[in-house]
Formats: sequence, structure tokens, C-alpha cells
Amino acid sequence: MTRRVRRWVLAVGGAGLAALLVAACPALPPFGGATHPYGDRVVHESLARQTANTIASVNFDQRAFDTLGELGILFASVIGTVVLLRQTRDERRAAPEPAAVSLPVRRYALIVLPVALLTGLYVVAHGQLSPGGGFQGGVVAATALHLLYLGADYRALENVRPIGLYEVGDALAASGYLVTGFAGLLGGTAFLANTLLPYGTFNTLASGGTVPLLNAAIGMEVACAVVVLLARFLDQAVEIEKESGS
Amino acid sequence: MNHLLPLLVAAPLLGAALLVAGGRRLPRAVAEPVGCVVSAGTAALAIVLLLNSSPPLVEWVGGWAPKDGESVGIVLVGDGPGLGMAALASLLTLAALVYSWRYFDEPPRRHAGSFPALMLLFQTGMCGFAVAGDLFDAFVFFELMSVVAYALTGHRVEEAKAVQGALTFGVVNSLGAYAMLLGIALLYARTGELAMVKIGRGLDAHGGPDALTLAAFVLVLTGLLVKAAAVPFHFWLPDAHAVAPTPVCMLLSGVLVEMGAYGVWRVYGTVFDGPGGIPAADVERALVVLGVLTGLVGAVMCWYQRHIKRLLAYSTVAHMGLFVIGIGSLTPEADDGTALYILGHAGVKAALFACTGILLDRYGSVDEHALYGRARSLRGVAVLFVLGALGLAGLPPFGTGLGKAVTEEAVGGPLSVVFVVVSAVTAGAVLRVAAHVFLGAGPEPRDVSAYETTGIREEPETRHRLSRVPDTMTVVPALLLAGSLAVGAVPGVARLVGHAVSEAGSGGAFTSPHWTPAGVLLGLLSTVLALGLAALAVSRPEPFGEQPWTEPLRRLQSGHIGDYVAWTLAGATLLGALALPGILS
Amino acid sequence: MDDPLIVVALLLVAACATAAVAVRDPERQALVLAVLGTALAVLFTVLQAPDVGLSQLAVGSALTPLLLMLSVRKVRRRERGKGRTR
Amino acid sequence: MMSVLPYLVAVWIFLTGCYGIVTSRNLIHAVGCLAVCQSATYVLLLAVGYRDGGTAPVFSDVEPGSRPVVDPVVQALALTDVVVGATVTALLLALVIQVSKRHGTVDPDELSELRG
Repeated sequence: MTRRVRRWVLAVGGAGLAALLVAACPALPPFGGATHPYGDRVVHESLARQTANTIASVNFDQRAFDTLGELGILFASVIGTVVLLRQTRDERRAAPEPAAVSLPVRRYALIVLPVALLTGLYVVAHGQLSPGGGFQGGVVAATALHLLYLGADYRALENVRPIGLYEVGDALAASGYLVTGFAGLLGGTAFLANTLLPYGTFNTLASGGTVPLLNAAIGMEVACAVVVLLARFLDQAVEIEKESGS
Repeated sequence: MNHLLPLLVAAPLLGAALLVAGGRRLPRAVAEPVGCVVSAGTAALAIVLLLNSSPPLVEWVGGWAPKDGESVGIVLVGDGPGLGMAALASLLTLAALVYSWRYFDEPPRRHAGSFPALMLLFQTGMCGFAVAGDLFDAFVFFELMSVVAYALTGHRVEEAKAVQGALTFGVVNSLGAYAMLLGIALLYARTGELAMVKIGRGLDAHGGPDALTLAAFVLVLTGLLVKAAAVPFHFWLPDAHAVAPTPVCMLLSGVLVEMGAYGVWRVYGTVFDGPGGIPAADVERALVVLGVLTGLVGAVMCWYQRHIKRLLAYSTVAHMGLFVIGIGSLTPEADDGTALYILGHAGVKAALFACTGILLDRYGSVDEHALYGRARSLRGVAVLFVLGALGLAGLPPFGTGLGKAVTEEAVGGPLSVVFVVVSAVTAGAVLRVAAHVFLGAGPEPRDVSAYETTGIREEPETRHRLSRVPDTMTVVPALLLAGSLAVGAVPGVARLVGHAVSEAGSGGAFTSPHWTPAGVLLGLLSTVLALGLAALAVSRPEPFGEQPWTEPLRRLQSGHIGDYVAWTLAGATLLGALALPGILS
Repeated sequence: MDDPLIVVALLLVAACATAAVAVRDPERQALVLAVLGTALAVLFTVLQAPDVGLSQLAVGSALTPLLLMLSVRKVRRRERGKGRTR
Repeated sequence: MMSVLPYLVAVWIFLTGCYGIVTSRNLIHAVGCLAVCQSATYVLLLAVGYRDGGTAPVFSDVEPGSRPVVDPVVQALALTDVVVGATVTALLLALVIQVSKRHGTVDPDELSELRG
């Protein structure tokens, strides 16, 4: 299609959809309304299971099956990216030049790195209590590791980052989540049932039954997945080159 | 028994995780059997559950069974159609894994487990979507099967066409999924629930349909119809299916797009069915119009292809049109017919792709013109290919024939003409390919159009060009065809399918689909028409070759992501316009 | 009390989203997307969703732009390499 | 106006993102626009779950029952959605990189392998 035809199709389609959606907006309950039946039930159940962060209770207990699917998506995209960004027959690796990093930047990165890593771990560990959890903490920890790229250089990063191990870690974390689920089933209740462990004392680290376990599994999964994803892209951006002369 | 429902998801996912956890040392000789065993185990589980699915199984994951009718958990519904789709997806995954056994492309270095792991994840996504009774949960697994499908489609990264097709597939389908999620958010805003049945009740409690119901309907169906490749959401399909590795094509055409149609059936029946949903007449109008358009566009485009996989992909588009008509006519008999048709079609289409894969690996081409007369020695494959083509036409007693006959009778009138024409034209195109490639019949086809995709210079998917066809690659299509035949020929199957579909759909009114003389005649008519068309096209290429009037239609299929997204928006508008009258009155 | 804050955050998000589409250079778009991610994180915090805000901050304003930048770098490097061998 | 503004913003973001994909001249830019489209879903979800005067549904420093809380379900859904979005973006970008390698361009107008 020519650009003009494309614009016309877009104009018609966009205008129609816009009209439809805008017409639907006034029919929605007004913003800030007080009716949230599902939400109210969720809060009730979360408190009954001693989980202070309701969102953690939804993600890792009440709707833990959604999180299982999401874990699958994350896992699939990691394998997918590894497969899609593999080194093909017509490509070779070029060792990157050691980059000269100015001393203040290096110091800054090396100081921030442990802090950021610890922050990530803290955020994962307190998932069932305060805002945050496996998703957020995992991303923070994985990104923190890449401060090494800033602080030292690419080769230093490669040394602390054996990608194969992170791939295995990713898979083990996923298995851990599933095994916890199976334990619920074998324990006599149902898949992913949070009935095996005591619910503990409200607002402590060991509260919420299996919520902290699943949360930790997701934290590990996300951290490993992000490390592998970033590594694959860095690899492409920095190392892999097309074979010259082919 | 219902406690086992989540295992349909958990088992293949665990298998995939273990394959990756095996790490870089895992040899291919271990990875592939593990993949097959896990896939087969899941398939067995799906079948066992299917046989116990009357009355339908209901499982609240995590033991969150409703208290006073209210639950906070996720519900899985294991009824006949859901578990049937899960079983179909599992069996096809198994077939694809066996087909790719040992011969499929060299795995990425030190990642021998990645291909079987992705296939298992694909199975996970499809099973999860099939048994989902919660709308957001359905979205999550919908997204899972899509994500895996993008990665698998682009698996052969050294092929320019493959990566482009996969990217188009990814962008268009992701956009569709986001539209669906917007629709889910609208429904949640209105009803405050996520379980499909409860959303439906919430809509009914709110009163008649209004702009919000329509918007939610359009958004959710846009997501599902993109997957189901209904015109004008279909452009991504030929681009993706034609370039994916053959075992993946078998799954994409055999069951993935059908999941979209299944989703439409499920969501309409549970969410938009009641007095608060979209009136039946409007849904029927919208789906039947889109279905007829899809069938005709798919059939025309199918006829004019020379890239054999692309031709098969368009025939999938055309058949999806028929399935959408079947679902859209909203009668229990049409639902039965469509279910049988989907089962039969899956076997036939997967077998045809499998045969094409053999051609690719043997001759390094999937181009009808380039392969002219070259495959004379492959007699066994030729027989399978022709049988597949006849199955596509709906020759009794193939399952496709029974499904087509039952649906035709249910929709009646001019719509059954569409069924006959579409099945005859698509099967005719496949038979024409068979005559050219396996027999070298007629004059050698000449290149006419400049605006087309050829199948010359494709890389074989096996490590070396095959000198002899491995047994697994011929046994699999043969079994698939046998399965398709069994759906139509074994009387019990049709009765079971009819029982399962009516139990889940209409509830109470049981139907029993069976062969009728009229159905047999229509099936024979389609087959004879297909044979005639193929014979004419081979003997007299001129009047059946490229026609000027198809040129604009071909130019729409431009391979341009922007075009496809623009059409997706236009399609959503069309859907809204078609369903609008009931809201206004 | 919250309302003006919510309105401002919403308008900020809408403006950033428009800018992210209007900026045609992918490298600059990545930066605008990072700003959009932050704006969204602010909006989510104002809407009392600190969990989502936090993950949006980590993903939307760091991870996604980073991936975009790396892709741009890869694509540019190829184009430069092509220019050199010609 | 306030009662529908957040919804309208979500609609605006979604359509703007679609416009961006259709008119994009660079596939990386198109993937970025897709990420914009997706942010519409987060905005809509959280807007739907907001409650006037509500606080975050986290009870580590709020006495349960003392104040109304906003809907936690949509937050959990949005959280899932954010992660899904990032992974899909990563996968699509990986495909864009391969497209640039195999086609030598990332301009969708110049890709002409698949047509007809």
C-alpha cells in the first residue's frame, strides 16, 4: 500500500475506535468510585492469612496461578532471546577494547553496586510486608550487576556473570515455584494451595505461609532472566560481529 | 479428578524448566526424548481428564473454592471443548516433536534443550488458555502462547523471511493482546469481577448493553480475532506461517489460530451471552460477515500462491473463515460441526505441512514452479499429500468432511455455498501443487506476477539435504491423516464431541452429529469441484493463472507492519459498526 | 486534596507518551520512554499503587530504554561496519 | 471531567501508540511505540481500581480497617502486565536486530521479502 492509503486506513480505523472508546468512557463508573467487590474480598482474605501487603497476597496466593503463567512468559522470552540472538555461522566474536573509565565513575559504580544489590535483596525479602517484592527486587538486583560495566569494563562483567549459570538459575527458580505448587497438591489440598506452612505473625518476615517462598522464587527468576536478557543484548551490541569478507 | 487440571499447565512447564536446567552439557539425544515424554504425558493427562469431563470439571486453583458464591481465586474449567482443545494441542505438540526428532535443524550451540523446551512452553500456553475460566488468566496464557510462537517462528534466524515474519507476527499479535487487556479492564470496571461467568452475570445485573459493553466486546474480540486471523486482522498469518520451521507450522496452523476461534466461542458464551451482553443477532451479523470475508479472501489468495507453505497458510485463513461462520451462527449444531471441523482440519493441515517440510529438506525449495516434476520419486509422500488435499476438500469420511457437512446443514442456505466454494478452491490449489510437483503434469508453470513471494532458495531445515526421507517424517503425517479420518469415520467420536460441546454450550439440549446423505453429497461435490479445478489449472494454465482483478488484493498483503496495524484498527472499527445496531435500539 | 496531583500526573503521562511517539529517532525515543516510565511511576504512586510504581520505575525507566539503546547501538554499528567495508 | 479524565488519557495513549507504529520509519521506534500502547493498559487498570481517599493496600504501617484502600486486584494485574511488557519488548527487539542483520535495514518501507 502507498503511504497515502495507509494513512487513510489508519484515519478511518483510528477515528472509529476512538469514537467507540470515548463513548464508553462516560459509561464507566466515575473515577475514584467506592465499589470494588473483588478488591474488598481480596483484602479480607489477605489479612486472614497474615499477609500485610495485599498485592503480594494476590500475586503469590490468591491469584498465584496468573503469576505461574507470567513466570512462563518470562522464561519463554529468555529462552527465545537466547535462541534468537545466538551467534550464527557467519558471525564471530570480537573482544571489545578495554574501555578507559574515569576514576570517579569507577568509584561511584563500585560503591553503588553493593548498595543496589542489597537494596534489591531487601526489596525481594520484604515483598509480603511492604511495597515491592520479587519482580521489583529482581530487576533492581540484576540491573545493579550491570553497574560493573560502568565501573570496571565489559570483561570484568563477563567474569562475574557466567551466563550459563544464570540460565540454569532461571530454570531452577521456575522449578522451585512449580515444586511449591505441587507440594500444595500432594499435601492433600490443591495445586498452589497456601496451606502447608503456618501463616505466622502479621507483619513479620515469616508471615503469609508460602507467599515468601513463591516471592523468593519469582525474585530469583526475574533477576536471572534480566541478567540473561541484558547479557544477550550487550553481547550483540559489543561483541558479535559479522564475519568480514562474507 | 478436578485437582489435576492445573497439572496440564504445570507438567509441561516443569519439563521445559528441567530441560533448561540441564544446562549447556545436556546432549540432544537426551533433550528430545525428555521433551517427547513430557509432552506425551501431558497429552495422556488431557485425554484422561477429557474422558472424565462429564459433568465438567471445575477447579479453584490454590483451594480458593467460593464461600457464599464468592471467591478470590482463579477458576479453571475442564469441560469437553476446553479439554478437547488442550488434548488436541498436546497431541499436535507431540506430533511436531516426533516429526522434528533428530533431523530438525542443528540446535543452537550449547542449547540443545531450547527447541523442545520452547515447544513444551507452547503446549503450556495452549493448555492454560484452553482450560481458563478467568478472563485475566486467559489473557496471561494467551500471551504465553503468543510469546513462544514469536520465538519459534523466528527460530531460524539466518532466514531473512523468518525474522521479518516473526516480527510482524509479534507486533500485530501483541497489539491485539493489549486491546484485549483494555477490554478486560473495561469489563472489570463495570462488574468488579474477573471470572468469566461472574462477569457475564455482572453485565446482566447492570441492565441492557450500552457503549461500554460494545467497547469491551470489540476490544476483547479484536485480540481473539487477531489470533484467529479473521479478515482484516489476518495479514500476519501468511507471513508468519510460511516462514516458521515446519514442525512449528504444524502447530500454528493446526491449533494455535483455532485457539482464537475457541476463545471467541468461550468468551461469547460466558461473558456476552446474557441480556446484558451483546444481542445474539448482532454477534451473528458481525461474526458471519467477517467469516464470509475471511473465507473468500483466504480462498482467492490461496489459489494464487506458488510458495507452498504460504498457500497452506492461506488455506488456514480460508478455513478459519468457515470456523468463524460456524461459531457465529450461534446454534448448537453449528458448534458441534465446527468442533469436528477443527479436529479434522488440524490433522489434515498438520499432515500437509509435514509433507511440505519433506519437500523442503529434500529439494531445498518450497516453490511450486521450481519443484515442477522434481518430486516424482517420492511416491509415499505424494500419496499422503493428495490424501491431505482430499481431506481439505471434505471428502467423506474424513473428519473435515463430517464437520463441514454438519456445519453446512446448520447454517443452511447461501452460507453452505461459501463452505463448498472455499473448501473446493483451497483443496484445488493443493491438488494443483500435487500434480505439478509430484507428477510434473501439464505444461511447466511460468512466472507471471512480480508481486509475490516465491519459495526458491529456502534453506533446508535438516543438517544436510536429505537423501532419503527418515521414517519419523512420514509416519507422523500418516498418523495425523489417520486421526483426521477417525474423527469422521469412527461413529463414537462424533457423538462424544457433540455431547461434550452441547453440555458446555447450550446445556441440556444434546445433539448428536452424524453423516446425512446431503452431507455426503456436499462433501463429494466439494471434492469433485476441487479435482476439476486442479485438473483445469494444470491443463490450461492461462484462464486460471494470475488475474488483473486480484492484483489490488495481493497488494494489500504488503509485508509492512504499519499496514497491518492500520488494518487491525480498521477491523476493530468494522467489528464495532457491525455490532452497533443492537446497542442503539 | 489528591486530585490536582492526579490531574498533573495524568497530563504529564499523556504528554510524555505523545512525545515518545513524536520523537522519530529511536535513540532519543529511548530517553523519552525513560521519562515516560518515570512519569508513569509517579502517577502510580499518586494512585496509591507503590508496588506497580516501583516495578514501573525499574522496568519502564531503566530496563526497557536500556534494551532499546543496546538495539540501536547494534543496528548502528552494523550500518557503520557496512559503510567501512564498501 | 475529572470522573473520566484518566480513562480518556488511557484511550489517548493507546491510539497515539498505534499511530506511532503505523507511521514509523524505524522498527526499533515501532517497538518503542508498542511499549507506549501497553502503558495505556496500566493507566486504565489502575484508574479503574482507584478509590477516592483510599490508601495503598499495604498494611505494614496502616491499621487494617482504619482507612479505605484502593483495589489491590488491578494492581496485581498491572504488575503482571509490566513484566509481560518488558519481556515482549525484549523478544521483539531481538527480532529487530536479526531483521537488521538479514535485511540490512530497519525501515519497514524497505522490507520487501514477504508480499502478495
